[in-house]
Order: sequence, then C-alpha cells, then structure tokens
Amino acid sequence: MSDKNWQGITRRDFVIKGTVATAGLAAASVLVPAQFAIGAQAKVKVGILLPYTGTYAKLGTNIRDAMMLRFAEDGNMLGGRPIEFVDIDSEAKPAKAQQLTNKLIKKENVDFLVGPVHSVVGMAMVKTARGDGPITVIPNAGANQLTGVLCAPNIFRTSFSSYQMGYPGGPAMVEDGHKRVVLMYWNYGFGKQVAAAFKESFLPAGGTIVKEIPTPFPKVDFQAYLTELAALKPDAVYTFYAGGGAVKFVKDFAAAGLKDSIKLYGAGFLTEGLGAAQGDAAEGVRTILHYADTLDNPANQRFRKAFKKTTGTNADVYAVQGYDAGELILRGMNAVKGDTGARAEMIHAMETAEIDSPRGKLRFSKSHNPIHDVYLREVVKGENRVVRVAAKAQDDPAEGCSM
Amino acid sequence: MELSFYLVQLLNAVQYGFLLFLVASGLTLLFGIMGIINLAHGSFYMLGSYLAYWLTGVTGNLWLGILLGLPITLMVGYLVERFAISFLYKRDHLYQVLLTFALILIFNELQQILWGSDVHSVAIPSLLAGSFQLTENQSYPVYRLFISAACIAIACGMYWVIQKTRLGMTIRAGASNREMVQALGINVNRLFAFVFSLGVALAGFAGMLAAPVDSVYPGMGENVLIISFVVVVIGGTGSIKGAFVGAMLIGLVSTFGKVLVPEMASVMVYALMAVILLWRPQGLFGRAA
Amino acid sequence: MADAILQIDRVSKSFGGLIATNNITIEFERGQIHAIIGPNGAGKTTLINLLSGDLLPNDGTILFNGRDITHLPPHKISQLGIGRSYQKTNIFAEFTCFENCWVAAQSRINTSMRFFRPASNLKAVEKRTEKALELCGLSLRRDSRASAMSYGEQRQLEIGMMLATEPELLLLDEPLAGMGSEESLQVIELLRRLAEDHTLILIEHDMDAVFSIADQLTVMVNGRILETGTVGQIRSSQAVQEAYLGVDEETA
Amino acid sequence: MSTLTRSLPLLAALLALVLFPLFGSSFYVGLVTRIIIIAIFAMSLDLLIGYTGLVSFGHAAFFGIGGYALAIAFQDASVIHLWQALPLSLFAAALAALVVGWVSIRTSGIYFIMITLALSQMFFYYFFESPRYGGDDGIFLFLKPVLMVGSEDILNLDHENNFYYFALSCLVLGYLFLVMILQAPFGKVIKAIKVNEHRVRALGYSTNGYKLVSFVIAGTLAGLAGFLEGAHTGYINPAYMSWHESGVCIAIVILGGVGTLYGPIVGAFIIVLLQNFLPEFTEHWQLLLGGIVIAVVLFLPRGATSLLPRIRSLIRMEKSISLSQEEKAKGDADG
Repeated sequence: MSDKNWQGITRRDFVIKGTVATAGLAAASVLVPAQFAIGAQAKVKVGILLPYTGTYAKLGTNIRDAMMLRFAEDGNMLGGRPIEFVDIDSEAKPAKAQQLTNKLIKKENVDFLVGPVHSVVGMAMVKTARGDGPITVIPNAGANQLTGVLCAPNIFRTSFSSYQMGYPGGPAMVEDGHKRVVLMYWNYGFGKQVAAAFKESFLPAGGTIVKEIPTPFPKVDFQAYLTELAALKPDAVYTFYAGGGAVKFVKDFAAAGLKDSIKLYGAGFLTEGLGAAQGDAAEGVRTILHYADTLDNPANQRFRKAFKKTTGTNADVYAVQGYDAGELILRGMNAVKGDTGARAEMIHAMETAEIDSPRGKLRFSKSHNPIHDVYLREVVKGENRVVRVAAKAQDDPAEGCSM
Repeated sequence: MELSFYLVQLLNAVQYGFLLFLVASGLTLLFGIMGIINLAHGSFYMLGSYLAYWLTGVTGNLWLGILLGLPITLMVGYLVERFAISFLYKRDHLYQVLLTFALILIFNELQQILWGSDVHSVAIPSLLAGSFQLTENQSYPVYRLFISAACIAIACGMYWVIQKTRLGMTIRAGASNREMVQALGINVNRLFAFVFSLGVALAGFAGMLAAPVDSVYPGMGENVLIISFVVVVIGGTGSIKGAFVGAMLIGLVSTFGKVLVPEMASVMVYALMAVILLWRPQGLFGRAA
Repeated sequence: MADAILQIDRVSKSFGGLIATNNITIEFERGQIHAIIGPNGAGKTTLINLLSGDLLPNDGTILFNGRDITHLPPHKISQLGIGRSYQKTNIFAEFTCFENCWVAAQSRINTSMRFFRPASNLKAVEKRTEKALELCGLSLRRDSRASAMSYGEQRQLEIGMMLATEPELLLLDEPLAGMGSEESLQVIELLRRLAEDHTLILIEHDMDAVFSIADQLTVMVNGRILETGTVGQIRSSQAVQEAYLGVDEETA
Repeated sequence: MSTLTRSLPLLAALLALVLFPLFGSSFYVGLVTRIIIIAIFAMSLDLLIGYTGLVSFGHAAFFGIGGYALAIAFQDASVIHLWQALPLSLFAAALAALVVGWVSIRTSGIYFIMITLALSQMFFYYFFESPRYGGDDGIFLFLKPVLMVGSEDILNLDHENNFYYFALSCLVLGYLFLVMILQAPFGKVIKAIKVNEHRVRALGYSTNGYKLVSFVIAGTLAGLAGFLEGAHTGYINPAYMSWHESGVCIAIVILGGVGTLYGPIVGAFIIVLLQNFLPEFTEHWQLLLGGIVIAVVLFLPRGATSLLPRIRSLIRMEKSISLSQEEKAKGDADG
C-alpha cells in the first residue's frame, strides 16, 4: 500500500525497524522517540466533502455538525492526535465530484475522507478513493454500488443502502393489510433502487403492484400522477420522495383528498425532518427508516440534547449518520493509538465495531455497510413515532462485492 | 380509463398552464419590449416564494405577505435594472445571457444566506382552504382554482393595459420600434425601468401565489425558468397572446405526456418546441425577424 | 424588345393588407441604364427586393436571361449574375475595404468551403478584388477599416462589393443617397463607366442625375407602373407631370 | 506588429505548459489537465460565438455526447483502443451537432439561443431518464484509452503525465486547426456572416451551409473535449450536458476574450482556478463568482485578454517617453 502521507514511516514499520535497531544499531534508537513524538502530535487530517449549497445543503450541515460534535465530546483528539478539518462544499454536483475528491486526496493528503450526501457524487468519490486512498466514511449516500460493486477495504458507510431502505417496506405493508399497492417514485438511481428492493420483498409476501409510476426527478408537479393514482383506486401507495419533493407530494396528496381512501407509505425520507413544512398533511403517513426522532433509548436522548445545545437545531437521521461516522473514525484511531499507518489494524477495528448509536445497535457487514434495525413509523402530531420494528438487524446483500 | 379521468387531467393541464403563463408573461414582456433575455427570471419567482414564506410568517397572513412582498419585488427589479441590466440594452444578447446567469448565482447564494437551506411551506389562507369533490375519491383544492382565477384576472388586466391604455400603446410601440418611441419624446429609460420592475414583480407574484401549493426550497427558480423560456419561444417573443397559448400548449403536452408516454415526458416539451420552431421560426405569434 | 435581360410579368407583393407592388409587368433591355423613379412608398425598393430574392412575390414571374428566378433565394440569384447594392449602407464595418471586396469576390469561386489553405493564396480572387477596388475608386483606401471611412466612401465600397461579384445586371438602390455634390459626380461617372459593359437598374431620387444618365425611365406610383419610356418621353408625359414630377417640384 | 512578436506570449505560455509536469505535483497536473480540457471546449464555442455570430446556449450537449460515446461503447471493454474510441466520440458529437445545427440555424437571435438550449435539454433529459445509459447515475469507465501497435502500447493514458501531454497536444492541434480554417476562404465567409449575414447572402453565399459547417466543427471539437473529460475522470453523467455547463462555458469564452481563440484558454484557467480556490475562502463563493462575472460583463466586455495590449502599450510608453502623442495612439491601435 503506498501511503503518500507526510508520515513516511508508519508505526508498525518503526516497531520492526526499532527491533532491528536495538538488536544491531545503537544509533537508531535515538531516532525512535523522536519519530514517535512527531506521529503523536501531528494533526490528523479529516477531509469533508459535503454539500453546503443547493438542495442538500441542510443535510450536509447536519452531518458535519454532528460529526464534529462527536469529536468534540472526546476533546477533539483522534487516538491522541489533534484534528485538522479540510471542509469542501461538494455542491452535490457529480460533475465536480472527482476533481474535489482528488483535491482532498492528492493536494491535502487527508487521512480520512467523509462524504458525501448525493449518491452519484458518492460513486465518483468512492471510485477515486477506493484502494490506496484514505479511509472513507460515507455518512449518507445510499447507492447500493458503494458497498456493492465499488466496495473496498477502506470504504465504510454509516448510513444505509437503497436496498435497506426499500426492502423492509414490503412485508410491513402486507402486515398492515395492504395488498393492492401503487408504486410511485422519483425516476433516478436512488429512487429506482429503493423501488426495486421494495418489490423484491413485497411480491413474495403476497402483494400486488397495481401500477408502477416513476416520476421525473427532481420535478415536483405531481398533479397529473395523483389523478392517475386516484383513478387506479389501490389500497395504498408506496413512495420514494425526499426534500422539497417529499413536502410537495405529501401536501398535494392530502389536498387531492386521497388520504381517506388510499393509505400513504414511503421510504423514511418522505417525512424525515419535514414536519414543520408538511404540517397536518403528513398526519397518519407511515414511513420506514432506521431512525426516528422519538426512539426511546439513552444514546438517542443524550445525542439529541447535545446536538440541540451545540447547533440550536433538532437532530435528524442525517445528523445521526454523521455522529456515527465520527464514532467510527474514533474507534479506528483509538484502536491504533493515532497511528494512521497501521491501516489494516484500523480497518479491522472499524469493521468489527459495535456502536451504541442513537438509532439503536449498529454493526457492519463484510462489505462495510451498516446492519441495523429498521422501524415502521407513523406521523402523529408532527412527530415520526415508531409503530414497530419492521426488520430486525436489516442487512444488505452487497451485490457485486468481492470483499 | 374513463372520460372523467381525462377531464380531471384537462383541469390539471389548464391549471398548470395558467401558472406558467403568469411566469412567462413577465418574461415575454422583457423579451419583446426591451429585447432582454433574463435568465434570472426564475430567481425572481423564487424570491417571490421566499418573500411569501417570510412575510406570511411575520404577519401571519398570506394576503398581507403578498401586499408587502410586491413592493419589495418591484424595488429589487428596479435596482437590478438600474445597476446591471440598463448597461446592456445596446449590447449583444450574449452579454445579457451571461449577466443574468451570474445573477442566478448571486440570488441563489443570497437566498441561502437570508433563508437557509430548509424546505418550507406556506399555509393556504383559511378562506380558501377547502376543497370540493371531483370524482368519487379525488377532491380538488379551492386554492388551486383561486390561482387560476387570479391568473385569468391578470391576463385580462394585462390585455386591458396593453390594448387600451396610453401606457400600453407606448409599450406596444416600443416593442415594434424602439427608435420611434424615443422620437416621440418618451423617456425610454424610465419606461424600461418600469417595464423591467413590472416583469420582476409578475414573476415574484407568481412565486407568491404558488408558494402555498408548491413548496419553498432552494433552486426552485430554475425548474420554472427553462420551461418559461420554452413557453415564450413557442408563443413568439413579446406576444402576450403567444405566451398564453404557449403556456396552455405546454400545460397540455406535459400533463398528458406524463400520463400517456411517461418515459418521454420531459423530452416531449422540448420536442414540441423544436417542431414548432421548425414550422414557424419566429414562434406562433411572433413577428418575422 | 429584342434582347431583354430581365422580364417581370404581373408581379404583386403585399404586406398584410398593404399592397406594395401591384401587378407589375416590365422588361429591362440588356446594356442599358434603366432608372425607376417615383415618390416615397411607390414600391421601388420592394421591386428591387423582389428581383434580388430578398422578398418573395405573392404572384407573378420573374425571368432573368429567360430563366425563371421568381422563387430563388438571394444567394442563388446572386450566383446567376445579379448584383445589388443597398439603400442603407450595408457593408462589413469591422473589415477593411479590401476584405469587404474580398469576401464578395470569393463568392464566385466554388472553393469557398475550403478549409486548409489560407485565403490569401487565391490569386484569381485577389485580382478580382483589386479590380473592383479600382473600379469604385477605393484602391488607395484598401487597408482602411470600413467603419472609419466617410459616408461617401462607404457608398462607393457598397458598389465595389457588388462589382467584385462580377455581375451582369446591377440593381442599385439609391446609390447617391446622402452624398455631397462632389461625391455624387464621382459616382455618376462610375455608373457611366459601368454601363459600358453592364446592365443597370437604378432607383434614384436625384432627378438631375437620373435624367443625365438613364437610357430608360420607369415611373412608379402607389405600387403601379405609371409610364415607361426614354428620358424625353417621360419629361413630356402628361400623366407623369401630374402625378409625380409636378408634385416633386412643388415640394422640392 | 509582426506575427512573431504577437505570438510570442502564446509560445511562452505553451512552453510553460509543456514544462509544467516537471514541477507540478500530481494534483496540479490533474487540475491543469482539466483546465486544458475545458479550454478546448470553450475554444470550440468561441468559433460559434466569436467568429460565426451564433450564440449557442446548448454547447454542453456535444461535450456530453463525446463523453457518452466513449462510455457507452467501452464500459465493458477489456481494453479501450484510442484509435477506435476517439474517432467514435468525434463522429457521435459531429452527428449530433449536424442534427441540432440543421434545426437551429434557420432561426436567429434570441430564437437561436433558445432552440439550442431546448435541444440540449432534450439530450440531457434523454440521458437523464433513459435507464439504458445509467440514467442520472451516469456510466463509469474503469480503464483509460491506450494506443497500441500489436501488443505494444505506445501511449497509455493511465499515467497522469501521458494524459496531460495528450490533452495538451489536442489543445494545440485544435488551436492550430481553428486558426487555419479561419484564415482559409471558409473563415473569411463565416466572419462576414457574423458581421452581416444578410449581405453575405446577397453576395451569393448560401449562408446556412456555412453556419452549419461551423456548428458541426465546433460541436466536434466540444466532443473531443468531452471525450478527454470522460477518459480523464473515468466517469460520465448527464450533468455534463446541463444548461449550467453551457452557461459556464459562455462565461469562460467572454471572460477570456470572445473572438480570439486564445482568450477562452485564458478564461478556462481563470474560471476553473476560481472554482477551485474560491471555496477555500468562503462558503458563499458563488456570490463572488457571480460578482466577478458581472464585473467583467460591465467593465471588461472584451475579456481578460483585452488587457494585454493595454499593458503592452503602457510598457512601451514608459520605454519611449519621447514618442509623440499620435504615435502612441497608433501603437495602441496596432496592439
């Protein structure tokens, strides 16, 4: 592994060399403490590539703030070394992703890479970083490929894969008694993967897809599709929309008077962090996600309080993913006591980490994708309340990963 | 699908067309009268939406919000015209494209600084919050009908102003022959500043009206911008009538395109534009160059 | 007429409700200077635009050397040997005099789509360009930017560009417009010289000039032809006196 | 001024570019490669805007198609032969430009701007929504093109420096090609079309044909840039075709100096470097970028390179204070 960091000699190298030195060359022993001192005091560079402008700006900010909160809780030290952040706005633009990743890797020589939010940016980023690049932690982007075809020892994800987002929805809806379902989603990579995973579990569970309506991404004129939905008269509709589209969809759905006759389900982003904007329209909407604000566990309560205190805003699932990204990096660095050269040991510590996350228990699969519980939630009085656990320890098949 | 389905879709199409018209009419005014390509038009639409969100929050009432917001959009329009656009009247379109492109960048950042990056929404005023039953399971919000009504009122108002008033005559004359208007001793600078502000206010007003049914989010202006350009070009630059017909055509094609050929829905609109321009290079109601 | 270079048969053109030329039939003889006169709005420029292909007639046919050119686009008509100059100066202002004529001269070779050879290597084009400059009297100004020249010189260049295309028939739309008397004399002299081996159709308001150089005259009023004849015939025509010349003298 | 002294700064700049990889780190070599690619793209647009008078607002479509042709044809290939891939990309871009050009050159002014925009949006949405070519996810390429004779590879673009010099050669050849056609009879005609199309037609030229050829040449060169970008990043997606990219490209052309060919190269340096380094100073860097663009439009409409003669004449003034006023003025005009 060619580690181009300034830290030319790794700790393991030095241990071996040190042994050789003590065995033979007395002079070498003079070098030992000096190098160790440099290794311990020099800053660890954490490169952050998240969107701070455009549609995903809020997500980027929350992820960064939560991760920094986690570091701050440990005195801003990683394995005994202070941290230096190199923070870049990804603008969620795929066209610039590789260039920016290169900047972090080649110019800034970062030890860790955290990002991004956008799946396509994620693919360009992972493609550049996998293999020899820095240890990379993905705090949101959900494309299956990131821990599938593109998986690599130095790539981790603390969020979810599209598969994990969609798959638990099928049985959950059947269990709720909805068998004739229309599938509506934004017709882009992420939306398609979530929809495909949903179908994969829904059909075997005895459900029928009345019609699949992919709508152009990122457009938000849903009126024509809602009219079509009304005419199809299904039991329920399963959707994938996020951000502005989710707000608009939920409101238009309610305004079209469809709430009484068709039950609205969706991947968690449909209602996540959008309570204020959606208002009453979201009441009763059921979504599936690996987190809920109201989760009743000590880690969550502690985290939400701390996040509110430092940032002044309420934590959401993105913040949790950022917080866990921070935790994962801490685990790795603490395991090797700050020696970034001990790559294999660090990766081992990270992939075997069991984290007591605000979302519940969090482990990692062989492909470095999270394994976590997924919850069925319902909006009650503007809050996403957990109805039940939709899937225990939901894993990802990591299709195409040969790790 | 039964007939009622298509009727409801027709209603959707017309309603969408009206909203498009409101945005595009401001654009075509600027095009036709001032010869200005204003890429920042979508940004003014976004400004309107954010103003509606902000002022409705402050005053607790959408109507008050619109009342306070309109003068702001007029003022923004006036300032932009005086400090940027007014230098470009005699220059190539190229520079207008570039300058207004830069304005988009600036307005996007300003939006970010002023209002952050959250998605917001604006409550429908209680007076219009109801809905009526359309089919056995679908109802239609009254507010959407109100938007259509408002658009019709504005269309009629614009028609009246342009066809019947002195100001309208000046505007029409200016559109066909700028030198002549100057020769008639009319202060073209003032006329242009006024028309530009009016165009901006129209875009802003459309954004305000749409805020309760659309959500308010970063980058919303650009979704509207390109489609408005398509409307204007189909209709023929400078023609209010053209903008109306173009908006309705786009409303129909995009609504029924979504239902009938979903996989090509986005392409259809642009294909329509290409076909119309092949047939009539100056647009449906544009004067030959 | 025995040798007609251009025959116009019942040509009409209207803009919306306005009839600009109404059912015009006329023939132009080879080798002559044929002037078209008439008050503003008589349809003279429209007629020239119809002949050059800038406008398409609603009705009628136009024959050039016996060939139907009614519906040909301007560039095809130009290629057949009809050159025109414009009433408003219509030159490439950013180009030098030489370049203006060069572009015109180059249009006569069929290798203009050539990419890999500097234009300056084309000897034939260069010769033609020099000749056109010499004819229109701008040889000494060849490297001046067109926009930097006097109005009169720009008018001369306008004619020079037309000449560089080596046309057989010249359509001249008010070549003397806006010129001082000195410049006018020069241009009139030039037209005389051109008439030696070209056919000229000329719109002009300067009656003295027209009467001094034209072989044939056509008077147009309200989109119609009032009278066609020699200078003497037109001078003595009662109808022309009433409808045009009389009026002209009053206003002049 | 003689041709030599005029092209001296260009030669100096070329020399600097040739020597750059000897000094620049891997990151900067990659960055300058990208600048070179964008420079080719912008230069091709300058042929339309600066010389033919066609303000195309959809030029990014051809850039994207150049990249997509490479990615679609070779995404599963075990080796990407340069001699197959490059002509394919150029051909695809040329074909697309022919179709778009054929439709749009009938219009002019605002309509031309808008129809090129609309047609490029069609391409954008086609690739964005069509599942066949990866939709908005785009297509990854895991290999770089190589030039092989037998089993010997002569040029492997996998090495950053090889790629750099390959891109630089493309830029230089592209520049020389454009200079050549602009001096040829063809160039004279399109320049005249820019000034006064109507007159050119009256002189006997079928102007649409010339405009179309110019459009296709520009589109093909943009396709070359797209090919390089796709090969360089190994990743192509619809965002390359978005109207934003077309807008930025126009900004680059004007910022550098429209109608100069070398101006857009300078513009590419300015914009790409600004995009790279402005974010380090402020989160709201687009505000600054927008401000800079507006300032250029208002105060420096002929671009950054128009400053060069002014600077030159300033230097000359210092050198020869004794020169008379007129001669100085003349020097300005000549510069």
